[in-house]
Amino acid sequence: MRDALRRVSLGYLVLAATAVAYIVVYTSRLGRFPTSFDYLSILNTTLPLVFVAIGQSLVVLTGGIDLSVGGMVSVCVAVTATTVSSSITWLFVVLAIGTACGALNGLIVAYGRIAPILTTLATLSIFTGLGLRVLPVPGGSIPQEVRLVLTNPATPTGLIWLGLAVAGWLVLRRTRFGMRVYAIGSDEASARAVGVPAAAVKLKVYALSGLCSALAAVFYVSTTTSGDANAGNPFILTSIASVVVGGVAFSGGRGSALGAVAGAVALTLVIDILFFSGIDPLYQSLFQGLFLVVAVLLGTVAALAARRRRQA
Amino acid sequence: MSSRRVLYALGGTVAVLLVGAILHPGFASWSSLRVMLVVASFTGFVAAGQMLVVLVGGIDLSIPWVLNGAAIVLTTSSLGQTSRAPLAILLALGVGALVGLGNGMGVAWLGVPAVVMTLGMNGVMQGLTLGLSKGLTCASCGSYAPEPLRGLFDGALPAQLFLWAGVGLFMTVLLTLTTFGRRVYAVGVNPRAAFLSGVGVRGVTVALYTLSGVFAALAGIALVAYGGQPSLGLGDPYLFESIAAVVVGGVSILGGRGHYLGVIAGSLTLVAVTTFLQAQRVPEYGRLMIYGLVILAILFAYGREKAHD
Amino acid sequence: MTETSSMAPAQAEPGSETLAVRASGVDRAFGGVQALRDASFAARPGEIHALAGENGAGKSTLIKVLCGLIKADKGTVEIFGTEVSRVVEPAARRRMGVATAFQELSLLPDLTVAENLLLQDPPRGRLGLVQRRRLAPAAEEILNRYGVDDIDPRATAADLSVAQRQVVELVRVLAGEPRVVILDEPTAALADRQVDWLAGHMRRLRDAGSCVIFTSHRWREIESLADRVTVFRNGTHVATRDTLSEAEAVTLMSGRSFAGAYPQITTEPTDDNALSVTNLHSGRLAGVDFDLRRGEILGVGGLAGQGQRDLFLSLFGAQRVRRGTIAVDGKAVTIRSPKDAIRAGVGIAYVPEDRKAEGLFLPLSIRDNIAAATLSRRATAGFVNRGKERAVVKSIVDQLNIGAGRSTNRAADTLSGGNQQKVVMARWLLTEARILLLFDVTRGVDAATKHDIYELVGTLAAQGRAILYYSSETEEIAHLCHRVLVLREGRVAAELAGPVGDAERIVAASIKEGQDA
Amino acid sequence: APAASGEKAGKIKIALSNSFIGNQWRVEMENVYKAACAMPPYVDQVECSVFNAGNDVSTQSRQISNLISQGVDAIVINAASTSGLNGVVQQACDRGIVIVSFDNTVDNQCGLTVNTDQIKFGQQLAQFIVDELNGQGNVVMVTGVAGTGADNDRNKGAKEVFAANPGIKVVSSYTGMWDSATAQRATSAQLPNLPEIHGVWVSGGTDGVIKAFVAAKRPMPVVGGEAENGFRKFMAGILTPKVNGMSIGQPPFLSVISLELARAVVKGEHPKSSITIPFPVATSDKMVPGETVFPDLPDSFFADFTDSGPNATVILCQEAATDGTPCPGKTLDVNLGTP
Ligand SMILES: Nc1ncnc2c1ncn2[C@@H]1O[C@H](COP(=O)(O)OP(=O)(O)OP(=O)(O)O)[C@@H](O)[C@H]1O
Ligand SMILES: Nc1ncnc2c1ncn2[C@@H]1O[C@H](COP(=O)(O)OP(=O)(O)OP(=O)(O)O)[C@@H](O)[C@H]1O
Ligand SMILES: [Mg+2]
Ligand SMILES: [Mg+2]
Repeated sequence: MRDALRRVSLGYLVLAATAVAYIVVYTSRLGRFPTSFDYLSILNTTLPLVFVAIGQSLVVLTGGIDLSVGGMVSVCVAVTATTVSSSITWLFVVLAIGTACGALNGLIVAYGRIAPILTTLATLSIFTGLGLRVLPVPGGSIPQEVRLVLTNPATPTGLIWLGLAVAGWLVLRRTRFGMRVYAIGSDEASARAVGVPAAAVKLKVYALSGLCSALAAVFYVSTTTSGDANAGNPFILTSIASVVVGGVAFSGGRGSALGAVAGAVALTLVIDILFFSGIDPLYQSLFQGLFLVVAVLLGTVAALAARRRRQA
Repeated sequence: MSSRRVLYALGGTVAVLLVGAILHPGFASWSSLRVMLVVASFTGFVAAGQMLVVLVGGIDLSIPWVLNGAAIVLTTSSLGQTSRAPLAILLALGVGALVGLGNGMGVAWLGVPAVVMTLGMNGVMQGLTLGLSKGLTCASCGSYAPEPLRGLFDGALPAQLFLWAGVGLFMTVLLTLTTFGRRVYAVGVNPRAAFLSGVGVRGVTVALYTLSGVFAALAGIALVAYGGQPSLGLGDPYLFESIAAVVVGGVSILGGRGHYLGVIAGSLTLVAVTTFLQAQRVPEYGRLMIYGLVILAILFAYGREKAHD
Repeated sequence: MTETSSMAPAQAEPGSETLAVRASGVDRAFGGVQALRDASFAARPGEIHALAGENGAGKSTLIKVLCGLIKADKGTVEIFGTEVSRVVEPAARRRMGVATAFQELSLLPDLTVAENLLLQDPPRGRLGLVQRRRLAPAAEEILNRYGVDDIDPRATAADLSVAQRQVVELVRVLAGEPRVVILDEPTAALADRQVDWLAGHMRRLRDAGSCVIFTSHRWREIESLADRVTVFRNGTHVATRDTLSEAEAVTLMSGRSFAGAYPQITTEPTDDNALSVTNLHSGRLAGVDFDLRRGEILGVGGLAGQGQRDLFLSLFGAQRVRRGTIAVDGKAVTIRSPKDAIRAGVGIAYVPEDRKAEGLFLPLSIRDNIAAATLSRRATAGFVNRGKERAVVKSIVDQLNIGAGRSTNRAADTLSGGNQQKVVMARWLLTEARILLLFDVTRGVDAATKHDIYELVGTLAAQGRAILYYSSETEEIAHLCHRVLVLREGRVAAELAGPVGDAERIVAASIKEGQDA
Repeated sequence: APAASGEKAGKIKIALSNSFIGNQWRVEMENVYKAACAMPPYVDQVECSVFNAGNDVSTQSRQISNLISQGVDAIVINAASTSGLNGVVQQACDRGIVIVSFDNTVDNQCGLTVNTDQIKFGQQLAQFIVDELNGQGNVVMVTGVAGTGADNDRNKGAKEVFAANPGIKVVSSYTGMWDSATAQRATSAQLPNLPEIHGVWVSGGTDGVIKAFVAAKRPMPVVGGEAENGFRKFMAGILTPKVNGMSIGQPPFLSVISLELARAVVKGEHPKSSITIPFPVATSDKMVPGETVFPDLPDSFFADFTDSGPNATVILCQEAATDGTPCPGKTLDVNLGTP
């Protein structure tokens, strides 16, 4: 338990730091503390990224990477926006589609033995094309009831879903499957040798990432109220950034999806911090880039210090 | 083993061209090939740098804005004058080198994962480029690339192709004939063993990222010479494209294996596929899907990892 | 059943009690390499069965086939009479009571000891969820049950020493109280005390009716432990015997015969100090002093994990030195990296124990591997002089008899383990280093190659090179070295004049405070 | 929440939320907005601010939410996705904030829009080509970024016109991604496989397409394209060969009109209604340096940052577009037309 805390501490630290900075910048700018409106809108806009980041972190924990999240989100956004208003049961079809897309990645990675980054680079293109086929022009809609249940702009229903996502992870972490995810990321060959069915686990992990992308898509359409076949693109790099800021090791085996959730929220707060600090828009990406590098740098320094302490 | 992959990559290119020629007469004519080679050369430059970092298990995501920044540096510092061209070229390449150096230091000395370091650096370069050129509206931003550079693309056998051949020669000599090349593969295959054999792993890594920056800048110079003037977003298409070209060229994404000859073939294959699909008037969604499927097919043909059992 | 018994292999006993494990007619190739050809093997319940053979004889491959990690190209595998040839899934074998400790340790580095031990069967509560809080206590209980009390179940596996990792791996296997236990070179990384511990458990399992199969390159262990021995050569079963003398075994394994196990040290060290170390602090080392003379083979002994590895790595610049001075030929030197150490003026070479992880570039050619540490010596303006390189590599390959005269263009991973180790040695000999740090270079090397290495070490010393020698086999240090330093808790606890001859003396000095120092 | 739009005593607060700034059009659009803000009447009446969102919908949502918190009176939006901001825009409307979106507009009906008619863009250029070719010839279509409303509308308008003229044959259609460099590469690659081309219809990246024709030494077709300065330089004969073409641009000053609309609505001087403005159109026979073409500015510059003529919607100076600085000694007069 103490171990687990130490491992994800980077994400929490960064989140805490950005939260403090956010409140400071906000209050100094507006002369009052953030209101429930602010918290609620942060929550609702971050939810899609939170889900993608959870899926991405699962994949990264096995030592892989999923670039196709962009495509999967796009497909699912397209299908959600075009179908769900006709019947809410389509929501489940969307989740099934996302899972199937992810499972396809998993099949290719686990049984086709093609490196994850390459597999998902190729399927990104395929899924993006698919999304464009389903929804050539932005549009579509989502029923108001769905919206009020998922991302109600007036009440924090989003908190429930965030809580469920966190709880889902905690449960997953406490299954044998969860332990196996870490085992594979730590050393796949050894994991196989001690009886971990690596291919099957990886298949499930990628499928889960697809499911997470589908959930993200549903929440995305719910916050924006309609769809766009290019909606998924920004999630590729932001989900990777969340995972990294959240302290999940790229080599796999270390970190936690909760860290990635913290990372996702922190990245959203950075947007707000930049907003309230009145930086010249032309220079904005410079600060975002610096934030990424510095956050991770602090993480490596902290890890080094921890190792020093352990060795001493 | 890895030279066999080069053959596969070349075979892939030939196959795509053949299919294209059969379904679309004239597709593989010299005039068509000539253009595809020129277009592929831009990818080829970028992919040269990407390949170098991939050889040591890294990746360079800062390519888009290094490329764009270098292109703008070239025109704004040369002001379109031939006499200032050499200096401007050096300056543009220098910018690329500097950013690459920064990437390399971050990865090798500070231990920041390559994905993060280069992604962050891309943002930094975007901010600096936009800010310093005031969104490409600065006084000298209307300058053209100096005339001699723009002549690179003229003629039946454009000078640009010789430039690409030069890059090919440089890469091949560097990687196969020099001690540096040997060290690159050693680091790519087993960094720990390389370190214990007295290879300056960090130095090699920094050098490779620096070279990657230089190649991205070179691509920026070539692109601005091709179009005459820079635009914003010039480098965007080259991020995923460079990675795709590297792997279609048979370079192992895990590092330590691959040759630039394969990457040349890979760049050409990608351009040929895109050109063919556009010529067939396949709609955008179909193009994206087929492009992805072709890459998958190529990966299945020769990009698979070893079986575990 | 009748079919398989009709093609009963040579070793199947006439009295047909049930066999625990049985493989017959097994073929297995890796790429072009035939690791097993028509291999047969059988072991009974209630016996300790040793599997002997040179490096590359196919022992590990057979074990991987038996435990379902890889599939046989041909042939059948039976566990307690049930044919399982088609099932490639270690978990399924495990359910049949087969547990395996692999030669390449299979601990998961990022997981804790507890997670490693309980990965397949963690304590679960309601809803079948893993009770993470109970992991460490449960693991501790298991470790204690097997008499292990110096390993923290909460520690991350990567932070353990090699010996500790081996112990955890073994406990993981033993803990299931399996009916078939397969141990692939379980003792290679263990100190003698731990070997005894393991032997006890192996005997206990046998007495309880389990079938215990193990491999080892140490004849002493096979002799003292095994009820029966099976010898493999070139992927094929050669013989299975109840008793076997060492000489006979070596002949069976290699098709050759050897004089004594250890060559006599015939030369004496000179009086010149090649290396002087004063008050060295690095990693676990807390102030080490010693001199190493030209022509001397200086052994480093002690229990595993007393700072031996730190000593070698820090002398080679691969690990940070906190304090202390290193002098070569009487001149103080600063060594910040292996590059500094290799530099001609200093001339230190380090041959690592773990050739796959720290020595070889497996996919690269033998030539590239051998040339790697001396590239710039044969280069003009950064360009490799290929002709010269080929000549130099050829001469060293011939000298060490690597790879039976085949092309040096072949990838290093096509070589057998012994040959791979020679490739690493060759790389370092090319540096013409005057100080050689040999760290457990015979680990997991077969008898024949070991013998070659002993002779080589002797020759190098005779040439006037200074050699620092560590081995996990104390026996080796006892016979091979002019002098032995015994490390304990990061300090030199004793210095024994050699050849010590008797490993017991080194062991005694490792344990006891301040003896004949 | 405090009703921020309550007191109208001081300056009114109007913010520009732009989806991204990665291309020249966006830069000019922001520049003319900033310039307008520094000119009367805005400099006295309006407190302006500008935000960019890296082409990411969720970033833009965050910014708009923050603007709501800040209590602005109006938000002028160029959206990262026409559909992606519906939710947050609704929340702004609910709080009485005036929303005006332009260019890539917001679908949500509670906001106002200022835009051009993209279908008409396609039609008008296509009709020009058809007329110049007398209804006979081979035409190439270079489209924009797939999946966006504008691309779709422009293509639709063009296809209608070409389909109505049986003598016109669309021999090829590929994307130029609204980017000159991409359009140039794609066109270069396609040309060897194409028969003689008489007309080119370009949704964006026009100068790149022309450069590809020049490099391939192909006869120059009639070109209908966007308002890139490079294209206009060819049309004016500043770059050779002189191109016969029509240039219609999505005008960057849409942001200024939106600013005016927002101001006027907040002040109650204009009814809450959307505006469609006509395109500034330029043809090869009427090119005026310093007005419709700018020899010293980059090819990628959009030459239609200002309207011209007696009925001009708004007249701006070059510094406004390049530097975002106010035009000397002028009160900005924006003609919103009659609602
Ligand atoms: N990892 C490997 N990959 C491919 N081929 C291998 C590998 N390891 C060994 N081989 C090949 O298998 C052959 C048989 O292996 P083996 O270990 O018996 O080697 P060997 O040539 O007999 O050497 P030695 O006599 O020194 O043991 C080797 O000669 C080598 O060519
Ligand atoms: N994964 C693999 N790929 C290629 N060749 C392999 C592989 N595993 C084993 N080999 C080769 O198969 C042969 C038999 O190897 P194996 O590991 O079974 O030998 P061993 O008897 O266990 O040797 P050692 O005593 O060194 O452990 C060797 O030549 C070895 O190099
Ligand atoms: Mg052999
Ligand atoms: Mg073995």
